[in-house]
Amino acid sequence: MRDIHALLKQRHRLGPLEPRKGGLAFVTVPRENLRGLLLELRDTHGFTHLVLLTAVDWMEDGLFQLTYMLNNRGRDLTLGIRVMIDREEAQGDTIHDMWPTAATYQRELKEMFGIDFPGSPRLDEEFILEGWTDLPPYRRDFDSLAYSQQTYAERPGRVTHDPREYMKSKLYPDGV
Amino acid sequence: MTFEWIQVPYALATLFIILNYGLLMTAVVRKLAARVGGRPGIPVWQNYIDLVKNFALRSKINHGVMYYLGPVFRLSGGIGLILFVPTIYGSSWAQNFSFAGDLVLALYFIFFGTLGMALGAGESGHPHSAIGVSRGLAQVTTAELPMALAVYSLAIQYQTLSITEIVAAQQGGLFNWTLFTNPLAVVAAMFAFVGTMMRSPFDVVLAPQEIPIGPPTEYHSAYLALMQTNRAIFPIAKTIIYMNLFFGGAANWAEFAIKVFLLYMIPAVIGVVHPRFRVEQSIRFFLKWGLPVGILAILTV
Amino acid sequence: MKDVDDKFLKNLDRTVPLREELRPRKVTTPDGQEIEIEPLKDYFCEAAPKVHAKSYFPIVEDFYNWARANSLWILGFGTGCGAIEMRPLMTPRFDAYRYGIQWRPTPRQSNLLMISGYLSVKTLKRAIRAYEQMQGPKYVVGLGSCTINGGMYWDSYNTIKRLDQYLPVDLYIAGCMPRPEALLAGFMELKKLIKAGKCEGANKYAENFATYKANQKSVIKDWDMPDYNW
Amino acid sequence: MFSFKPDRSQYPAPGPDGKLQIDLETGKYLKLWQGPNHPGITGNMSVELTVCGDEVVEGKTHVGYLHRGFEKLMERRTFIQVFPIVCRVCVPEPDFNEYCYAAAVEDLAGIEAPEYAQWMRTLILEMGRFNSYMMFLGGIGGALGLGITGQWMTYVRDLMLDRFEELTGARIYHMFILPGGVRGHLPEGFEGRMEEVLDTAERYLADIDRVMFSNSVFKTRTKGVGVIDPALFEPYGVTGPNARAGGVAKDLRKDSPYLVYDQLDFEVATATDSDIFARATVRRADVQTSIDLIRQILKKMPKTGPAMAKIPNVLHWKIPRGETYIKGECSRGEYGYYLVTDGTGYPRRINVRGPSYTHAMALLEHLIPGTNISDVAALMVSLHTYPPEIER
Repeated sequence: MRDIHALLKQRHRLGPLEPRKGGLAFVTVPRENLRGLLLELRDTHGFTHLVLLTAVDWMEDGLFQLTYMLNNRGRDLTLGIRVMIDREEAQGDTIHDMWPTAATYQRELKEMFGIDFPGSPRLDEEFILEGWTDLPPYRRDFDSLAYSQQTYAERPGRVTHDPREYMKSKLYPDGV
Repeated sequence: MTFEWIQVPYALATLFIILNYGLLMTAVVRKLAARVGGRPGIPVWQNYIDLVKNFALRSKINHGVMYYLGPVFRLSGGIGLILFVPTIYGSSWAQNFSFAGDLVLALYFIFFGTLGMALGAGESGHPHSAIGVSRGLAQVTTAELPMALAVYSLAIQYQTLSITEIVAAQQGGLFNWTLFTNPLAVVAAMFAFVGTMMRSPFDVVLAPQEIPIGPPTEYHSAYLALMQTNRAIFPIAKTIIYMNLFFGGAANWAEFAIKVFLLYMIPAVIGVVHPRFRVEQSIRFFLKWGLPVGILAILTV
Repeated sequence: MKDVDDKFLKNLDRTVPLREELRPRKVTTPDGQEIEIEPLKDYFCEAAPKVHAKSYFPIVEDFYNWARANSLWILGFGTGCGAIEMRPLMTPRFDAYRYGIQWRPTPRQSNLLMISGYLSVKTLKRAIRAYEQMQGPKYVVGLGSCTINGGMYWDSYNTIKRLDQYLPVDLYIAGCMPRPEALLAGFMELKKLIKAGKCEGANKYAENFATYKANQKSVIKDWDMPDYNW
Repeated sequence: MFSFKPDRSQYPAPGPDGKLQIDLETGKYLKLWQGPNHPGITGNMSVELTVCGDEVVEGKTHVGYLHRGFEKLMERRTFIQVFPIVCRVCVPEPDFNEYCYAAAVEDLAGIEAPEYAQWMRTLILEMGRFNSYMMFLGGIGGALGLGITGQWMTYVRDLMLDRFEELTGARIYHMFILPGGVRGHLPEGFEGRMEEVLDTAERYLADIDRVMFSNSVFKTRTKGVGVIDPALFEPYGVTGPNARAGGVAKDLRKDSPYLVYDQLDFEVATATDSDIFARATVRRADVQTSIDLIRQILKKMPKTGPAMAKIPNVLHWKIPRGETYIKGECSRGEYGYYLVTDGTGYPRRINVRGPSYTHAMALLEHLIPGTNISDVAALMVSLHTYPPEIER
C-alpha cells in the first residue's frame, strides 16, 4: 500500500496515508483529483472492485465526507478514499461510467443526504423513501425521534428510561 | 336414442357421487404432496369447509357479465362432460345421457371450460389473468393434440364414436383393453392426460411464483367456490373418459373408484417431484413427443 | 413518555404532486381515436366499503363462522422480519395446514392479512391496498411488538407505531419476533374469536372509514396508488 | 427442431439518452408489477417489468418497503445499544451483522477478542451460512414450481435453528456476538447433537441432489438462463457465490482470512457456466463446505477459555475518532460494516455494505431485459438477495 501511495502522492495531491490493520488504509484526496485517481487505481493498480460509496456528515465543520472504498482482490488491499465536499452546496462527481453499480449508491446518497451527482442515471427517482417531504433523513440536523413523535401516533404507556439512571436505580436501590 | 325422465335424477345422483369423490380426491392429492414433504397436510374434509367458507363470504365484486359467466361456463364444462359420458358400464342408472356420437361432444366439453375461463378472466382486467389465459390456451391446444389423434385412432380401431360401444368392445378380460390392443394411442393420450391435469411440470398456467395463480387471480367468494366445484368435478370427469376409452371402463362403483384413483394419481405423483416447464418448453415437449406418437397410433391401427 | 420534542419541527409546507402518469390527460388509442382518461377515476374504485349485515338466523351465522374459522386463507404478504417465521409454519415442523390455515397468493381470495412485523410507510400503503382488496369478513393479525407500539423502532422516522390506527386489528401476537408456537397459539385464539362472532373488522373499517382514511393520509404523503400494485 | 426465436425487431429502440423508448399507450407493451406482495419475490421488494409478449424488455427494481432507517437509529444509540439492533438488518442471516459490528468496534477501541470467542464466532457464522443456504435451496426449487425442496430444506433449517436456540436462546435473532467476545460457552453434549443435525442434513441434501439437480426439467429451466458475463463481475461489484459460479474463485475466507479461517481446511467451490444452474450447484457445494467446517471447528476449537475480553463500562464507553471497514464472506458475498467514530459515546456513522445491494439493484436490472417472465422469479432467487440489507 505504501508503495502505491508514494507513487501517486505527488500526482494526485494525496493526503497522508492512514493505515489500519489487515491491508486497510484511508487517504484524503481533493475533489478535482478524484476521478483521475480512481481511474489510475482501477486500471493500473488492480483496485477493480468498488466496495462501497457512502457519505459521512461532519455537520460541525460544514462538510460532507464521501468515502469511496476500493478493493484489490489479488493483493488483499482495501483503500478508503475520502473526499471532502461543502455541505451547503453538496455536489459530487458521478462515477457510474466507471462502475455501473455506483449509480445505485449515488441515488441513495441523493435521497438520504441530498448530495447531488449531476449526470448520474435515474438520480431523481425515488429510491427508498416514498413521498418524502422533509430534510434528507441521514443528515445530522434531521431529528428522527422528533419527526417520529410528530408524525406517528403512539400507544400510551410506553416508558423511556435513561439507561444510566435506570441501571443505577436497579443496581443500587438504596441510593448508595 | 330414447329419452326418459327418470334419467334426470339418475344423472344428478351420478353427479353428486362424482362431486364428493372429486372433493375427496383433491384433498388426497394435496395430502400426498404434503406427506412427501413430511407434513401431515390438510384434513381430507378441508375442501368442504373451504367451499362453505367461500359461499359464506359477505362481499363480492363483479367486473362485468363475462366475469360472472366465466365460472359458470367452466362449471358447465365439467358437468356437461359428466352428463354425456357413461360412468358405469352396464349400469341402468349411471349411463347418463350417452348417445352414439358422445365422444365428439366430450372432446368439445373438455375444451369448453377453458374457453369460458378465458373470457371471464379476460374481463377481470388483471394482467396476470390475461397472461395466464394466453398460456393456458396455448398449452391446452398442443396438449390436446395427441388426445385428438388417439381418439381418431380409436375411432378407426373400433369403428364407432360412441363411448359405450368402445367400452363394450373392451370387455371380457384384461387383454381386451385398449391399453393392450392399441398401446401407441394410449401413450399419446397419456401425454395429453398428464399435460392437462394442471400439475407440474405442466402447471405454468397457474404458476404462483410468476403470475399469482393466473386466470383466477381476481376470482373470489362464490365465484371462486364455483370454480373450486369445477376443480373437483372436471378432472374426475376427464379421468372417466380416459378410463372408458383406454382402461376397459368400470362395471361397478368399486372398480370405478379404484381405476379413477390410480389414473388420477399418475399426474399427481409426477407433479410432486418435478419443477414446471415454461410454456414454450411444454409446447415443444408435446409437439416433439406427443404428436409423433399420436400420428404413429393412427398409422399402425 | 417524553413530551414531544419540538426543537425540531417537521416540514409541513411541501406536498407531493400527483405522479405524471396518474394525471388526467388525452391519449390516442392504437386505432387512432382520441380519448380523455383520468387514471385515478378509471382504474380505482372510489366507493367507500359498505357495512354487511350478519345472516338473519343466528344458527346460520354460527355455522358460517365455524366454516370461516376452520378455513383461514392467509395472504402471503411478508411485510417485515416476521415473514421468516411464516415459512416454518408451512413446513413439517409446525405444519399449520392441518388446522385449515392456507396461504393464498392473491388478496382477493384471502381472509386473513398477517402484518408480519414493522410497517414502513411505503409498505403500509400496499398493505392498506391489499386489505381493501380482500373480501369480507376479513381479519388482520399484527405480529411482533413493532406493530403494537413501535418496538425497537420506536424512534424511527419511517415506521408506524400503532397498527390499529390504520387498519382494524383483531389480534396482536407479541414478541420480537414471535416464535412459530406463538403464531399457532395466536391462530387458535383468532379461531375462538371468529367462532364467537367477535371479528367484525371489515364492518368496523367501513363504519369508521373516514377516521381510518384520515389517519392513513396523515402518514402516507404520496397518496396515489400505482395500478395493480400488490 | 422447433425453434421459437423471438422477433426482436419489434423491440423499443434506445433513445439518445440510452433509455428505452417505451410508449405504453401503443398497446404493444404491458406493465407488470411483481411484488411486493407476490409469491415469486424474495422478500418484500418489487420489480416493475415491461413485457412485450412473454419477453421482458425492461425491469426496474423498487426497494424501500423494509426501510427502518437503521443507519440513522444507530447514530442515536450508544455503542452497546447498537448491538441488539444490528442483527435486525438482515433477517435470514443476522449473525454476520453482529460479527462485523463487533469486529469494527473492537478494531477502533483496540480490544482483542479472546481465542475461544474467535472460534465460537466462526462456528456461529458457519451455522448461519448453512441456514441461509437452506433458504436458497428451498427457494430456487420453489421458484420453479418444485415445492418439495422448500419443505425439506426448511425442515433441516428448523433443526439447525434448534441448535442455535440451545446455544444462544433464540431462533432467529441470536444477539450472541457482542463487542468484546461472545455471550457464552458451548453447552454440554452440543457436539453430538450437532453431528445428528449434520447427518440428517446430508441425507436430505442427497435427496435434493436426486430430485432437483439431476432432474431434467430443472436443467432445462435453468441451464443457459440468466448468464452473467464474467467481464461484468468487477463493474457490477459481483461477489460471493454469484462470482464463483462464473469461475472466479473469490472467497474472502481464503483471500483475506478473518477469525480462524486460516486454521481451517477447506476448498472454494467454483463452476464455469455462470447461469442459474451453476449458481445453484456452487451453493450446493458450499453447503457441504459449511457442514465440513462446522465439524472441523467443533473438533479443533478449545474446550474452555474466556468468552469475553474486558471491555470498558458500557455506559461511559467512548471510542476515539477513527474509521474502519470490516468485511467477511457471508452466504451471498462480501458483507461489510463501515464504522466512523468521532470520540463521543455514539457512532458517527455506520454504513452496511450488503451484497444484495449491488446484486438486486444494478445487476438484476441489467440481467432482466430479454428474459422470459417465467424466469424472472428464478433469476432473482438465483442471485440470492435479501431486501432488508439493501435498504436497511
